[in-house]
Amino acid sequence: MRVNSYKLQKAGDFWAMFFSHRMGRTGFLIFCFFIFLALFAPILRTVPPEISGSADRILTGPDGISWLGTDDLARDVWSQVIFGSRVSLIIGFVTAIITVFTGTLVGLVAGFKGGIVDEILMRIVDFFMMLPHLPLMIVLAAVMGASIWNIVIVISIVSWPSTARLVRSQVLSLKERPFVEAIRCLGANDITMMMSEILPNVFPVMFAQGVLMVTETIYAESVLSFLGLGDPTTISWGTMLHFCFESGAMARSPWWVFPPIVCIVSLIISFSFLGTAVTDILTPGYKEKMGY
Amino acid sequence: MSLLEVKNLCVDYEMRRGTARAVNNVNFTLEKGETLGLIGESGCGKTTAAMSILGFVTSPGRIAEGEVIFKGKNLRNFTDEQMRQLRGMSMSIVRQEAQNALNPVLTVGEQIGEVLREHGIRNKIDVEDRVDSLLEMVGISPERKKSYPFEFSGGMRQRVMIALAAIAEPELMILDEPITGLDVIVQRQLLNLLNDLKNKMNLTALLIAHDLSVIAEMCSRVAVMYGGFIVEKADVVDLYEKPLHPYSKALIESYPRIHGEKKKLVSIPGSPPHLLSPPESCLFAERCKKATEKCFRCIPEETIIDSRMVRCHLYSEEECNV
Amino acid sequence: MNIKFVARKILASFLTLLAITFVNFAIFRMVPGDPIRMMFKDPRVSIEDIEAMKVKYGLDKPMMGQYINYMKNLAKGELGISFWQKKPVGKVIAERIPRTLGLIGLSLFLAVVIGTILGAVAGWKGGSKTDSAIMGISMTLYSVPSFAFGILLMLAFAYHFAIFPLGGIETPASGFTGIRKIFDIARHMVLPSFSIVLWYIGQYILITRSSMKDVLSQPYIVTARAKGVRERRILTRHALRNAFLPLITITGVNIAFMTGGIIEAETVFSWPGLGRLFYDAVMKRDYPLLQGCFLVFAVAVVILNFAVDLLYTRIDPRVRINGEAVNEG
Amino acid sequence: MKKNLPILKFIAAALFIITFSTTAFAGGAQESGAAEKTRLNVAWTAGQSLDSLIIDENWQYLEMGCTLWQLCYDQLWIMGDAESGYAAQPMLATHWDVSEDKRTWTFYLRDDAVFHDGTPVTAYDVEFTFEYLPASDPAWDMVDFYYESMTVIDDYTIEITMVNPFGMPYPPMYWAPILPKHIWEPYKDNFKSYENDHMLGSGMYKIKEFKAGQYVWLEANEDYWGGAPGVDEIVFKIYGAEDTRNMAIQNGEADMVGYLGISPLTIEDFEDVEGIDVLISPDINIYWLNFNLHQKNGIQDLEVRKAIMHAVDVERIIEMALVGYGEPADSFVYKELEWYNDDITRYPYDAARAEAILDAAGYKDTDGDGVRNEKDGSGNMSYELLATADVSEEVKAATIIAEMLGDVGIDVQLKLVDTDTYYNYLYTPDEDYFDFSLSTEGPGPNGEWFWDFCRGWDNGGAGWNTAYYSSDEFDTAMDNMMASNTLEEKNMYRKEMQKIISEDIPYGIIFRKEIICPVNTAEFTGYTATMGGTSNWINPWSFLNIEAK
Amino acid sequence: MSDNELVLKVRNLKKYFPVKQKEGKRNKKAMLRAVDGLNFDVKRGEILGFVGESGCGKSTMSRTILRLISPTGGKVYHCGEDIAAMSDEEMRKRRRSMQMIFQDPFGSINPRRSVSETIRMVLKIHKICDSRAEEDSVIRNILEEVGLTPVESYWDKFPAMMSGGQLQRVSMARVLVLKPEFIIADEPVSMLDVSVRIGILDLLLSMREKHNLSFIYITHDLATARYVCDRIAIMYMGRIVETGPTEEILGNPQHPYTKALIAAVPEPDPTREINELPLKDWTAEVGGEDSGCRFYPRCPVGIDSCLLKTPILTETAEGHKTACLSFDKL
Repeated sequence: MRVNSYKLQKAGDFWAMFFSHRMGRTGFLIFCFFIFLALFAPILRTVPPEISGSADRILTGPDGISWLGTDDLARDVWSQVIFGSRVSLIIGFVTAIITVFTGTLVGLVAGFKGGIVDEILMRIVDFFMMLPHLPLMIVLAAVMGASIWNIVIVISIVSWPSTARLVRSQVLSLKERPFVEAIRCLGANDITMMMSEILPNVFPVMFAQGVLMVTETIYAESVLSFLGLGDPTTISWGTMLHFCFESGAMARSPWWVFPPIVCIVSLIISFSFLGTAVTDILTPGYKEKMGY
Repeated sequence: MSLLEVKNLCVDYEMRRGTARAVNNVNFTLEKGETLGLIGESGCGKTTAAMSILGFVTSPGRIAEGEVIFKGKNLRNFTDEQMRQLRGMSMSIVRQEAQNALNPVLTVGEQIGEVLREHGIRNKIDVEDRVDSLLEMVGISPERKKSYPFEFSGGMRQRVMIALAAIAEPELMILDEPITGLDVIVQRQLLNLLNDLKNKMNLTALLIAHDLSVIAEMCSRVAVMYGGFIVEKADVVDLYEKPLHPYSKALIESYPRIHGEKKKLVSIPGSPPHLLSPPESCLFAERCKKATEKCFRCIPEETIIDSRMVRCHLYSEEECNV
Repeated sequence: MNIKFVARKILASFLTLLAITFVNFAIFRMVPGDPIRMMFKDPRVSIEDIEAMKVKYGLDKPMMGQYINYMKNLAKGELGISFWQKKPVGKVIAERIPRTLGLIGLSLFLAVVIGTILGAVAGWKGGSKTDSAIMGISMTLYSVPSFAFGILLMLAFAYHFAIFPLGGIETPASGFTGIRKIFDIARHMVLPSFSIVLWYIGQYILITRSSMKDVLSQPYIVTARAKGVRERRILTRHALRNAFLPLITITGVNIAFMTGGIIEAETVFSWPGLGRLFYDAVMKRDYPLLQGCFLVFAVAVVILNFAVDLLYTRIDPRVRINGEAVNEG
Repeated sequence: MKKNLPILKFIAAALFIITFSTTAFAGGAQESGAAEKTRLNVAWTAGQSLDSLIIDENWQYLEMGCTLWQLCYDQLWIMGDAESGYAAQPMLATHWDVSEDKRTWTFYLRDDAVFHDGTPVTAYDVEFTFEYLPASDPAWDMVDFYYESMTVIDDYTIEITMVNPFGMPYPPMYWAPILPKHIWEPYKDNFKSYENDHMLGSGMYKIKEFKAGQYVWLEANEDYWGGAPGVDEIVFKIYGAEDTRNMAIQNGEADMVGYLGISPLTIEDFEDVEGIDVLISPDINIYWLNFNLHQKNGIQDLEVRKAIMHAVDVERIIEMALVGYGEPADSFVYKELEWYNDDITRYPYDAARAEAILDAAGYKDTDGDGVRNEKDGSGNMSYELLATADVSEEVKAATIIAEMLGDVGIDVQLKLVDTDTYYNYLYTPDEDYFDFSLSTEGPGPNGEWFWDFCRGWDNGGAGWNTAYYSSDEFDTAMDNMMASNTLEEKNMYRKEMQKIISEDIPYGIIFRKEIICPVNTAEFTGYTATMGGTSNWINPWSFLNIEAK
Repeated sequence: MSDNELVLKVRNLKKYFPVKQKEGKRNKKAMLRAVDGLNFDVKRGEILGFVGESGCGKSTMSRTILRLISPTGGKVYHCGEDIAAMSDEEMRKRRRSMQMIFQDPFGSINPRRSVSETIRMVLKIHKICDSRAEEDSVIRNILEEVGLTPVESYWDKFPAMMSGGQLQRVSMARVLVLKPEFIIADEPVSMLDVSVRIGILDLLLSMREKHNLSFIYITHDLATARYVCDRIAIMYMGRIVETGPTEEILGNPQHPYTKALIAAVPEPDPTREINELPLKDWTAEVGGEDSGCRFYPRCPVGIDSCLLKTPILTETAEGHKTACLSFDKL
């Protein structure tokens, strides 16, 4: 297999641009930090996060034993935070994959097929976009019961349409691009055209949308948990907050309330930064402007 | 005194992999009432050169060297506000018809009149009168000034652009490929319109084109650009009859015509140079049939032959000292 | 205004509303367990009582019959009786709407004004330090959940400094009237509206900035500069107006999303509006009320979207004249 | 850059003005507007607040509901405070007689009581109330009101004959608002159709203003037969969450908490606050493990239940979940009551013994995954523990219980749901939504109704019997208890019933909380703490006794 | 002439699009007759030029011929076979011999594929080669043939790194690798720099020589049409107004529109006089009237009957046909 030097250069350019993009760099570093936390949580933790401690360590501030203090069952906040990052990242990614996959499929088919298929699919999409998101999530979460996977489903239900709409508009404009017509003219069938010509060109949008979905999911999980509709049996940042609010001791235990908030905010920021950086880089003209 | 004098203009684009010199040591003057054509292929730096006259060089580009002297004053020393005063009033530009050169949400009349209003002519009636007469001049019924750009066809929009550029009767008008991308008959009409205006207003114009024919019909003098350099500068007729630079010659020979005898045309092999880290040699050398060993060694200097300027080793005596 | 365009929009909105009523109806029939059972706190309630209740709430009929019934009642403006409050849902909601409108109106107004101005400045000064600063702030604001803002604001300004009240819409049992009452309400509005505003500002800055940057790269901006138009005028007349167009569209799309902020803020600050009502209804599993609130939210979104479309036609001549939105990418 | 500065300045200025003006004007207004009237501010959390004044089950089950009606209406008699030993205290009825068979009760009403509109309270109002109130709402349909006939003897005398013998230590007809007949007459078939905006009764307070979800403003009934109350106004303020409510007390917005008290975690926050005292009293509620005997698994096995009881370290639960503010409990009957049976079977914490019991009963970890298997080897001993997710202490207690049972090899899955779903599941044990649950109720000093928890479903039980427990022995004892006429006899059966439950463990009673109530003692005095705190459904005394200093 | 000699036979080809037309304040539904009754043949080895301005229907025509869009009416025969009658799969296979080169070299090649992959894709679609090695050699040969040498330096290049001329060669290679009989070249050089245009046109001509290919060369530029075409058809609003051998048309135009077109072409000759266009009113609004001559509103020699009678192509000289009533009259 020969090494394609142009491809390498292209990839190299991307990463160079990415790392010279201040937001991209910052976002990536924060993101890596959380990935690190999540991957090595069992090593990094001090005690298992779900095990309650002794009564004299209830709500103790940060000290040598518990780096970030303890909660109202004397559980270690630091361990909860790092294990919580697993949950947040997993539901973020799973939701992103589900929504982006569904949205892309719908958008691709609608945009490519056009006509009545497009019309029907887009009416459905419009309808879903019109539904008030958080109320719908709340209602569904209330109806379906509290569990992490229900949250994933709930967020997916309300989030896929925006991806579908975006992908569709991309597909519509791609469909008009001469190279699609050219490949059709060269004898390609619909599947080939969709999969090998249009889909790869939709990747940037899918990526940006996926990143957005991760942030929305993390956000939504925290809001639902805050409202008491999260899954109280799984340790996530949202449920940490939930228990903190519920305990009534929020005002006097900042070490308990701030870590999950800081984590939520910084993970969302990191994804927003990543998204912005990638969108910037993929914007036509950016490459030239930055001199690549 | 010339109306415009461009001296040693160099425009650099700072790229990650080096600096690209889009405009390289460009010199030309523009006398009052004269039309100078600037011809070259895409990416040869002609638009950059024109835009730097107006002070529009945006990052990552910058004017590295040189002077732009307009009516005896170096524009490079002007403040932003001074440049603004100049634009629209003393110098204006008609750009290649792009879909969005006119603001989609403002009426055509508003956009034309704005030139005057922004330069201190506040009397409403005066402005409206002037807009009406200009529209009429470019062949648009004044009633249509209440229309929005999207209600016009491409040719009509370009007429609006011309009206907009001409309304303040500027001393210098830069025409940046004003008819490219339009239909043949519309092109012809616009060409005729521009020629009319030129005569009526005694315009001084810098016409940028990639097309010999347009230059031939409008300009008295022409400068040929290649790879950021002006490679030849001459009267239009002289150039056509006896091009000195091999590039000019090839350009003329490769241009198909509909009148006269059908000739076998000669194409120029290869493709235009990449301006990022170009070789220290004549940039045309690789495509030049007459290139000698010297051409691959050093950059030719400007040479004056019969009051024509050419930048080619064929005509220079001096030795290459590299 | 293009009548056909408006008519088409009205039809589309109507169809959406119809679909929403169906979803609204269906979701609450998916509830596991027995909603009627939940109405009775007393375990000794007899089967007869439950059956009687089912008849009362029309839950004994088959699904289709229930839906028709529901639509009939809806047409009459009846949303059922709240399980919890025992009052007609319509009445309960009607009382709350003005409060929420007031809160969201003020917040949106502040967010849009401040957000667009800052966003425009950032977009205008693209790449500068001002831009980076505004951008950094807005992304941070955008990333902080509304409720977290609310809690922080409350801890700071209502607890530690005690400048503002801890919650509610007015001082309880104050007996204030006239101007004092207005000031009292305004004072209660500050913290909740800021918790919403801060989040929206972030969003609006981001949207305006990118829209602005997009517009500024358009050839007509170069045209305007070449005409010698003053920079400030380019900003206000040429750039902002065009930048508003996608902003309006996105606002339309985002309205559905915005109902979230109001729920969070009203919950944190116990602002007795629709959001709080919705939250209470969820917590108490008061299904008729929940259904009613959800319907109101959905209808509000549809109406606001419709209003946004109309606004769009006012601002964009292309839509006004042709009746077709020009795709702004 | 420079040109845009004015915009930023403008924004900053606008924000400043908004903030400043609203603060200055309204803040100032509030202080100067304070009336010379004494006002007690009571802080409630939204979950306990009343959203309408319509008479419904919320008057019984919602703490704010029962507080409000107890203040606005009079009852025939009320339960005394802790000092009086929770003895019956006269209210509308100045005294009462009972026949030999303890079935016919005659109440003699005071003649000086008037409703807020000036109409006198007569025996006809009492008759009306008891005739139609229980019929109107299943929640009022209680043993206390199972009468055979009612006779109005004269305006101020009423004779009521009960279906069952009734008495010891309390008369019947407890805990119902005496409604004005002249107002409710038109709505007698459905009380819920009357909006009842003013709660017009004969109580010592009147509703001045009611704003759903915001506040209730009560003013003193100056014409109250017992004399005007000690404060002129009471305002029940509703706060969104416990934190906010606590802050309100700390910064002086409120003088006492309405009900349930504060979380023990936050008690330190109040200790240093000047003018605030913290009153601690035992809770009225008792916590137990509610075993679902309908489930076809190890839970049905008494040995398993015994092992579970041995495996649960109640002291640790109290330390962890309640920060020490609680005490172990082992019976439905409070320790301080006369008929508490000291001689019941107890299951002290002993994990080793628990394991031994399980081993002996054949629940062994046969597949080596760390979790014991069912006796017949049909899978793990993995049980769902149902608890409400809405109460922090209960979540914590359930978490710790799960941990402890995990230590003896029983895998416990927490099933934390909202309160309504919780009760929906709990009240239908036959649907097997749970294996066992952490439950709580408050029997009150008059705990007669509480035995319904154990009466078999086939024997007139159901309803409260959320353990799906059935024991002929118990049902017989209960019947005997109901039929007995003397306190001694009753107590004998009551003790027997406690014994039976402690042996069968359908309910594994574990602990009782303490209620912590911060109160403003700088301005007010007279707070009356009984079991359950300064204010709850058996205790309107604080509001009756409080006086401004 | 046998059908086999006629690579393409087009008979009464029509393509209408529904459009909204403004009539006063109201929108009226109407048909845009983009292609309205075309008849022509293309012989083997012939280059037929279609010249017209934007909107004259020439692109619609080419897409209709290749069945990228279905015609409203009329027939297209490829080597005597009606392509409308073919199934989709047959048509897909038939595309091997009917190909198209697009105007925009930057847009018509997927930016995510390198040069070799672009061509390999085509080979894969038609399963032309059995092995990757065979593919490689085919690609190498075709790249050499279109003048992209040395092949190695182009092999892995992406479109973004190439000039328009090079890309247009790639798209020609992509088409030629299928060994088609007939190619529609839709303004193949209009987006290229002047200096490389002739190179592409020469390549086109040499391919014709080498493989006896037939071309339809679509352009708005009479000068390049003259350079490559054997015959020319002038199109105006969906109809052919004049057709004939290239030199005949340019030297002896009959139709007023053709005359105007020729007059409008700017010449690179500074000595030439600039003359006014022989047109009545170019800015006049023109609709697609069903009957009558569509050029009438702009025609300097139009008469009243032009409004009523649709002119048909009439032979005026050997192979030279014109559709004009005023010409009839003459």
